[in-house]
Amino acid sequence: MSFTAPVLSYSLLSPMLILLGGALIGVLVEAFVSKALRPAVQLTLTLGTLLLAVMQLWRIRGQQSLTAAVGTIVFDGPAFLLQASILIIAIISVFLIADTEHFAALPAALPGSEEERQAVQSGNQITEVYPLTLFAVAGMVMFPVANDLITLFVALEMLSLPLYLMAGLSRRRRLASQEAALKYFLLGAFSSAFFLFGAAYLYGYSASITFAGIREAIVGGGGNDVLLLIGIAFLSIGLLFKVGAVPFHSWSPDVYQGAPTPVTAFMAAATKIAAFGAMLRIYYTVFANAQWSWTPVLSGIAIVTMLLGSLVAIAQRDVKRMLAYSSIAHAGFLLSGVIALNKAGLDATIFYLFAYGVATVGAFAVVTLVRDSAGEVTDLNRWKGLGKRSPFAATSFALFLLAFAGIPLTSGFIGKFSIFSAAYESGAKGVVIAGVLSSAIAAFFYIRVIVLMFFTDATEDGTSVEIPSILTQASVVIAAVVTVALGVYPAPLLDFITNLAIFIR
Amino acid sequence: MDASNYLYISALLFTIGAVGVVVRRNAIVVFMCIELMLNAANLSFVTFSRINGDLNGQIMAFFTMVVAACEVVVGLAIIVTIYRSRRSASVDDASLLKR
Amino acid sequence: MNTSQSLVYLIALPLAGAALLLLGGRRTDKWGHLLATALSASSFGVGLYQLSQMLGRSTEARPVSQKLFEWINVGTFNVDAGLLLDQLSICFVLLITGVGTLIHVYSISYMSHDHDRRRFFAFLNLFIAAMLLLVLGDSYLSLYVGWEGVGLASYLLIGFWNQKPAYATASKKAFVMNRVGDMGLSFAIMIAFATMGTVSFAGVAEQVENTSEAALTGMGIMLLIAAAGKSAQFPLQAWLGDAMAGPTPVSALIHAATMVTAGVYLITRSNFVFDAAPTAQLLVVIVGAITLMFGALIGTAKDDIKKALAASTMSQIGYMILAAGLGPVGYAFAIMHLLTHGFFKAGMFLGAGSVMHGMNDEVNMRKYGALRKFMPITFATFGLGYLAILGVPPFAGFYSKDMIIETAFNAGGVKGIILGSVTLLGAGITAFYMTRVMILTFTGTKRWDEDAHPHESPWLMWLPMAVLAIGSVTSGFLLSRGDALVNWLHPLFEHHEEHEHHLLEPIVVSGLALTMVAIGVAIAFVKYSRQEVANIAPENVSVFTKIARQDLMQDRFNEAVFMRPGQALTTTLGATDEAVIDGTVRGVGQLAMSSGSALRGLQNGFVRSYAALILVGAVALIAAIWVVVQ
Amino acid sequence: MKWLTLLMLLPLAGAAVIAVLPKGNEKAAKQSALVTTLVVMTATIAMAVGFQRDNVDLQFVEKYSWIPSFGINYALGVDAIALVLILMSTILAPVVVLAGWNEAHGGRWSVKTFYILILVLETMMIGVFAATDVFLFYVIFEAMLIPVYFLIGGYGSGERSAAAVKFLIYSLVGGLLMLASIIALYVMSGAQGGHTFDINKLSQLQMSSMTQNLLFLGFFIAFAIKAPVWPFHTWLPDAAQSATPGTSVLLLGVLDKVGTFGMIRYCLTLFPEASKTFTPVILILAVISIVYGAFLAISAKDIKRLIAYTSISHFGFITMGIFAMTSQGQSGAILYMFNHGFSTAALFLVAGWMISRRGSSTIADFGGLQRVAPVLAWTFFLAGLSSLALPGLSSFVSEFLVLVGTFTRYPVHAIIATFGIVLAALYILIPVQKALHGPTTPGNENLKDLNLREKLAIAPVIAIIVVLGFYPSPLLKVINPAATHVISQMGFTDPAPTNGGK
Amino acid sequence: MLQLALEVGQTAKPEAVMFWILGPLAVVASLAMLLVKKAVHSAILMAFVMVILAIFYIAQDAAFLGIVQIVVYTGAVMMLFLFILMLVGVDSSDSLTETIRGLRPIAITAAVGFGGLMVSLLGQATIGRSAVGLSGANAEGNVQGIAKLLFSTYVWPFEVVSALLITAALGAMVLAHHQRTTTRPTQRQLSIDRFRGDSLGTAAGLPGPGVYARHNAVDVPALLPDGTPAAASINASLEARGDMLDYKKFELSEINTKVEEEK
Repeated sequence: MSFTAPVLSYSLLSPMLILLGGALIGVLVEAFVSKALRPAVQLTLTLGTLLLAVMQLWRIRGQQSLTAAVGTIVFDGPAFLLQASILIIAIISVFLIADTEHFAALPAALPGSEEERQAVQSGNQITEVYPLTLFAVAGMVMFPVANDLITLFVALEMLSLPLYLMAGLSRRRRLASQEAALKYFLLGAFSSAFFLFGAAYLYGYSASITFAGIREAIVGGGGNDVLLLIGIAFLSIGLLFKVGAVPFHSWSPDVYQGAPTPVTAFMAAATKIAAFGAMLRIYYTVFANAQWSWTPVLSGIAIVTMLLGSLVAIAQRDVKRMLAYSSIAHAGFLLSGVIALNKAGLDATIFYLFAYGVATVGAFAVVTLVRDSAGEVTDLNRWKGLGKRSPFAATSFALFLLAFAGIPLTSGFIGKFSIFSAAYESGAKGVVIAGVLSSAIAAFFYIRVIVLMFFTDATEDGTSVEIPSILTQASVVIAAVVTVALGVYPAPLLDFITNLAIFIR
Repeated sequence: MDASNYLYISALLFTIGAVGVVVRRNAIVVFMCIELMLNAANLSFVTFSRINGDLNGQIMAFFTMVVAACEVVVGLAIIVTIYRSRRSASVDDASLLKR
Repeated sequence: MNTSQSLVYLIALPLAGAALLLLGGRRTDKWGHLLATALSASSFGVGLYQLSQMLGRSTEARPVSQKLFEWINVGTFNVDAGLLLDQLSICFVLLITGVGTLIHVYSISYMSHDHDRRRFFAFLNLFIAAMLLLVLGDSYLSLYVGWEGVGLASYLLIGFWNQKPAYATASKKAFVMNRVGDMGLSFAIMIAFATMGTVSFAGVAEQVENTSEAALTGMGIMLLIAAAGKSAQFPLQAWLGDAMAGPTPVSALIHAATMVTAGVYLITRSNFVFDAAPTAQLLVVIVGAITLMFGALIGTAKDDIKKALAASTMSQIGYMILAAGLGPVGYAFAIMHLLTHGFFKAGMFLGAGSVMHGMNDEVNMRKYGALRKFMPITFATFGLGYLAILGVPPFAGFYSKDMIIETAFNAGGVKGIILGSVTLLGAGITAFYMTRVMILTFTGTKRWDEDAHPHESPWLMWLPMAVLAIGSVTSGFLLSRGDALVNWLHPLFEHHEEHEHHLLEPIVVSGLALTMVAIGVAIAFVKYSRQEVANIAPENVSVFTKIARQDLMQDRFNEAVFMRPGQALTTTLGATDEAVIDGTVRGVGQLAMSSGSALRGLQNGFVRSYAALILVGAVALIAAIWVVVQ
Repeated sequence: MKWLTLLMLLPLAGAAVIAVLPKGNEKAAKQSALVTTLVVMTATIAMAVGFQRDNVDLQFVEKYSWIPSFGINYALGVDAIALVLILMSTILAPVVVLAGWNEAHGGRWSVKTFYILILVLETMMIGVFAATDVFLFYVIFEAMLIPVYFLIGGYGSGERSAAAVKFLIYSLVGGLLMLASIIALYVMSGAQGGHTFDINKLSQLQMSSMTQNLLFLGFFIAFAIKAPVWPFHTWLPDAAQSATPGTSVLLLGVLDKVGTFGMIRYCLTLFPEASKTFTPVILILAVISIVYGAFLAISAKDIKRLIAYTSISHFGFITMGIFAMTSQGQSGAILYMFNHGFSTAALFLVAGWMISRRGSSTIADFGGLQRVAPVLAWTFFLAGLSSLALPGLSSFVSEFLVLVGTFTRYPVHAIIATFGIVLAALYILIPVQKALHGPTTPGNENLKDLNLREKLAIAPVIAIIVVLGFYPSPLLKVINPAATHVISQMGFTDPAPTNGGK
Repeated sequence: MLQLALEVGQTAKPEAVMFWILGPLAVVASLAMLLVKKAVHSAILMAFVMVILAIFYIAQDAAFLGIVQIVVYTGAVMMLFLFILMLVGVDSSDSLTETIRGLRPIAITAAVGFGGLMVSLLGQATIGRSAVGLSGANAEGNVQGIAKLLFSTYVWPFEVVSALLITAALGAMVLAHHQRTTTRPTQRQLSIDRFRGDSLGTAAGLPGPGVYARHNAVDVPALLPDGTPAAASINASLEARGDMLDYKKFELSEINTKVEEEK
């Protein structure tokens, strides 16, 4: 029996290895570093790991068009862009996570118990969120570079499991938080089963588990289309679930609301990039030649997603839920970039993902600032008059909302324009029209929030804005600056994306 | 015998699992139904592996099992946590977050 | 054509006065009225100078023009700000500035107690300027500027005492009804431009022969509407009675002598259009005839001295319009009547003002009586005007009115007979109501209010009255001597070959007219001099009188046909805008909101429902595949 | 010299100066704003002097690559139409600042913020008319909603936030429709020789008539909402009622002009065929706007709403002139845009002073103002006369040109529209009578007359109204070549005199 | 049925026999899993299905997977399930009546639709090639074949899975581990607390349950000398769970608890 040692191309794997290594060190820190030191050590470690990963990623950007780890990983331009986006967003998100005020002092303690009270008093912190975050980030950066179904599935679970856990760690409203974790977990596992079932049929269709093999089978066209169609359909369910497309969206409002806000921010921004990254790769390379089969369905889903997300968002009273529905609507917009299936669509989707991700983290960061004595205030009615009490928070939140609404001079507008024009170019006019229509609806509720903040007088209920740490403030500022910069002068980034974003098949 | 018969079994088990998720209230049973779905998918993998004469399907099934094991750990931890707070393992009781 | 650089001063002088007085504010209170009068007089002087120049030139060379600047110049639509002074406009210039100056003088005294006398004089100057622009403009568009300008001045002056709501309403009514007429003028200009490519008088005159009769008829009708609006002719006559709300000098100047005759000017000026559009011309005659009778009938029932005079004005302008509608033969007589009427009617209005001045601004003639002794000068000047309007020879009205009646009979056929009869009847009714005014005011018993102390007006007031009285006596004779005016205006009007077949000899017409006048006077004498006049208008009168008192239902008609439906429409549109248009928009918003709320119900909080939704989605996908595969 | 960029930067610089001023120093903020706007005005006039009026090409052209991957340029340039409107905007800006010296005080935020918003808005007003890249135009078109939104919602009165939202939603919906059309144009340009937003290149695109019609509608509805044309008008009365007078002047005087400007610059240029197809419908809408706006103005109880409704009527005239496709109509419409800016400004500013003195904007609350505050009253009256297009005042020239230009091609529309002038007399004279005439009603006895600052602010506006009424030809000479150019680009020539069919 | 029997008879190879016996059994068992009330029964049925699947794997030349299925899945994972079931309450049973309106019809329709459509589609899915069989791939043995792939081609995901396992462990720790937030009291401290406490009654330790009572079960409170029940004698956690019997019914009512003070 012969066995040749596999060639892994470590340099291409290095960002992921760094992340995993950082996470493992984090676990060890949990075990060996004294409690008092842990928060600082973990934060430093996590940020260091992420920065290191970014630097390493930057160094290897030229080595694109390569596969690594015996073909299970592919590293090309889009891969670099998506991984970089995820890492940058992760860094901003970690700024928020660093404010441990959001996390339960002792998740094992019963909500409201004496034990919990003591844990809070003693200033206990669950620093485990840092390694969990790093694990999730590792899964996310692996998701869009996976080159076969096995790696894809492992990455999917890798990014999901830590998020399931982290969703349940909120300090306030713990029952709701745990419920969010349960829902996210059950539905996530449910959708994973669909994903897996689809993968099985794709394997059955093509006799191959690698993307290249499946693609060849589709191009060759020898196989049985029924198997292919079932495979595409079920695999898509798994992916659409992750991006929160209708009708696979129902987890996201509940989970966004229940999860600790930093986790929501991280999850909303980074997961979306990862999942759309994977979708782009799969639909643009693997399924590209079966376009006839999935574009109509995906268009329908995109239209329904945009409209439902926008419509239901109007009726929301909770800012986090509203942002969740807005993120559903944005999933619809992003899907139109997937449907476009052209170079412009790819560029636009990547740009949109980054711009939207940054704005999302910024928006949730502002949410973490608005508090009363019992923690965050997410009831929109209590956001009244925020503009007066905290021009900083209100103005930046308004900016992010305007970006979501796609108002010119914000990144959202450039994103929306580029993605719709790409979709239009590919002939998906219906999607574009629905997109425009739902943008109009969406504008309505974004503006409503701005009205609440700026034009409504505050009710005296103790809601105030605290800037708990320089890090949170920094994340808001960074997000705002990026949002404006990408709206005013997006050319460098767009050019950068255009030059890099070419899938190798 | 025709290997595709296994596919029918697999599809049926998957369906039953999916329905189980919808109709059962006990979180643990719901979770078991999901496991049933994963197992059904695995059966498909193994069957296709045989049809295709290719071991990759079995590898995938193997990975599924491992990943499912991790999922079980995390899932059961979450369920236990919820049970401890609510004294109930019914998924219907966890419906604070809505609308 | 000759050019003259001084035409602009005709307008510029009074305009400068208006601007100076309005912008100068209270600082000019002390001397503003003098300045305004002086400027008006100097404008008259310029007019006289122009006349003398004109007289010195040959007939063909008499018109002069002045191009001021390029005004509106777009594509083929080229209108310069240009002035034109010809034989027709010089008549008006002199009338306007002459009578205008007299009225300025009169007002110095009449308005001396008014807080806002300066403003009054500013408006008077503004009016003079606008009116001069109206008659001097060399195109319909320039005329239009003056046309609306006098409308504005009239509005300002009628509403001069606008702190009284009724007066403010009267001024608004006048402006709005004038605007209806103005709209006609707009249409006429548009038709001219669309069909002939020009809006200047010269251009249109040149193009008339190349233009279809239909277009010219349309334009003619529109001009007639414009004239009707400005000259208070049927059916746009209703504003004139209310316009008496203004100070009496205003009524004399604007609503008797000058502005209301602008319609006659317009029709005369557009003679080339009407000559080529017989239908329009016929309509002019009809409108003139109707208004003639209309005004006369109203005049018989009015107790307000100014309103009676206003009705008379309406009727007299009816004569002019009728004459203008009779074609080339009538234009000159229309203008002649216009000029004579300018004198005697202005004089009578000033007389009325003088009476009111002495009677604490009382206007109800039933509260006058026997004023002859107390106001001899007023009585004399008014009486001369009275004789003139009656058409008693040799007073001015005799010459002009007689000519019109004669020309009406000569129009030929049934038309001639009808028109002749109407004009004759009108003369009779005129005699009746003017005699009524004379009797009620100056003779009979005193029916004064207790605090009335009638007295003669100061010289500044009676002097203009006297001058105008002289005019009423002599102007007719002077203008008709040797057909002076007819010959003067002759080059402007295209005369067809004389084919005068006199239906009645001139002397017969005069006889008939005088007979009618005598009958009218007699009836009035019997009715008002032989029996006591109640100082409150009796209620037990015939239906006819009641209707006449209400201006022949003109206001009720306008109210029922235009105002009420208009108000209803306005209210409905307001409600519609709110309910339907805005409602639709709000409805769309509501729909989005409520569908959002409804869809929100999907999110019921149960994880099993969510799973079911995913499952349903999956089933839908498979079903789609199944359909595709089949 | 990069005139246009300079013009856009000047207000921004002013805004920056105000931003760094110490917090309490409101007077300095006001003065800085006034100085800035005056400087901009001067600069604009200086630029206008160098304009070659017989040259129909764009002038003062600037072009820099902005987003090369989409073919987007920062491209500026003005033709006569844009120049005139920029001139109008920059003249109005100091007037508004001076006239509304105290109007920022009732606001939700500081006086400083108010002037920063005004100056930012001024930059955008210049930019929106100067942009020659469709994308740049759209960006500014949408972005300028934001300062206006905050100006209405933050400094207005009454239901200000509702009105601001209504304004914003309407505009955004229109803007999004336009965005869809712009995307389609962009994509088509990509298919026909490379992505571009250059308006000249876009106007040469080949497209089916169906496509052209749809894209035209996208643009037109956006502009019709902005203008506003019936039935897209209901936001305007609310916005005008709630906004401060100064904001209303900028809103009705300048922002709404973007709508009619856009119709000329974009609808006609980009979609000549579709413009012809839709002309009958648009003309009907325009005529309805004229009459409908007038009727609503007659029934209006609130003075600001009244002015808003009169504007709807006036925008009907402008729209009608644009689509009449005659040189008179086109020139008239462009001149109308300019004139309407000033006549509305006069009305709004004076109405604003009346309201701020009386503390009410209901017409019925006034009465006999002419006795109490004659200068105020007469200024209002004059502004009203300008609004009803009295000959001798500027609006007359433009209104008459529009009517005459329309009549030569569409006599019926012109005739119905002409009825608007009677209605105009009513809607101006009714409030004049109620507010200025009659006895002085209780509550109005002590109203103060205009002070020096207010007189200084209104004087140039009145002067422009009067001077341009008698002597519009300098402006017309600038406008005419551009208007004729637009018409000839569309393949139209003025109808020759018909001689009535003879 | 007859048709089926014929087919079974004709193709009476061992695998077919096995399939036609176990296949229906698996379906029935999994259906039963949905229908039984008690969770623990469901778990047993689940394990049963898993074992059948393991047999299927082995029958399909996937011996390694079959064994792993039994060892890891049935053995470890299902045991974990059962363990948690024990923790949650082995007796707990679901009511099978549906409480969410309209869900059941939807579920049944979806199930029938899903299953029906899948079966219908599979019926049309001619694989396009006959089953290759794994004899080639398993030439070196199934375990060897898998190992070769696992440690060469799939070594990267294999490594990553290890990180996944750590994540799972870490997660379970976070949710379940009670960290001590206060320092553990020393013997000395405890002793001091006993004697310096509110009452001296605790100094000698708490009474055990059942003392002097009619029962000596752990949930029956002790009776104090005066006959009143001593609440402190019951374990606090029983009390918290509500498993303590009502001590009032152990009160000896006829006893006069009043202590006569001696003068």
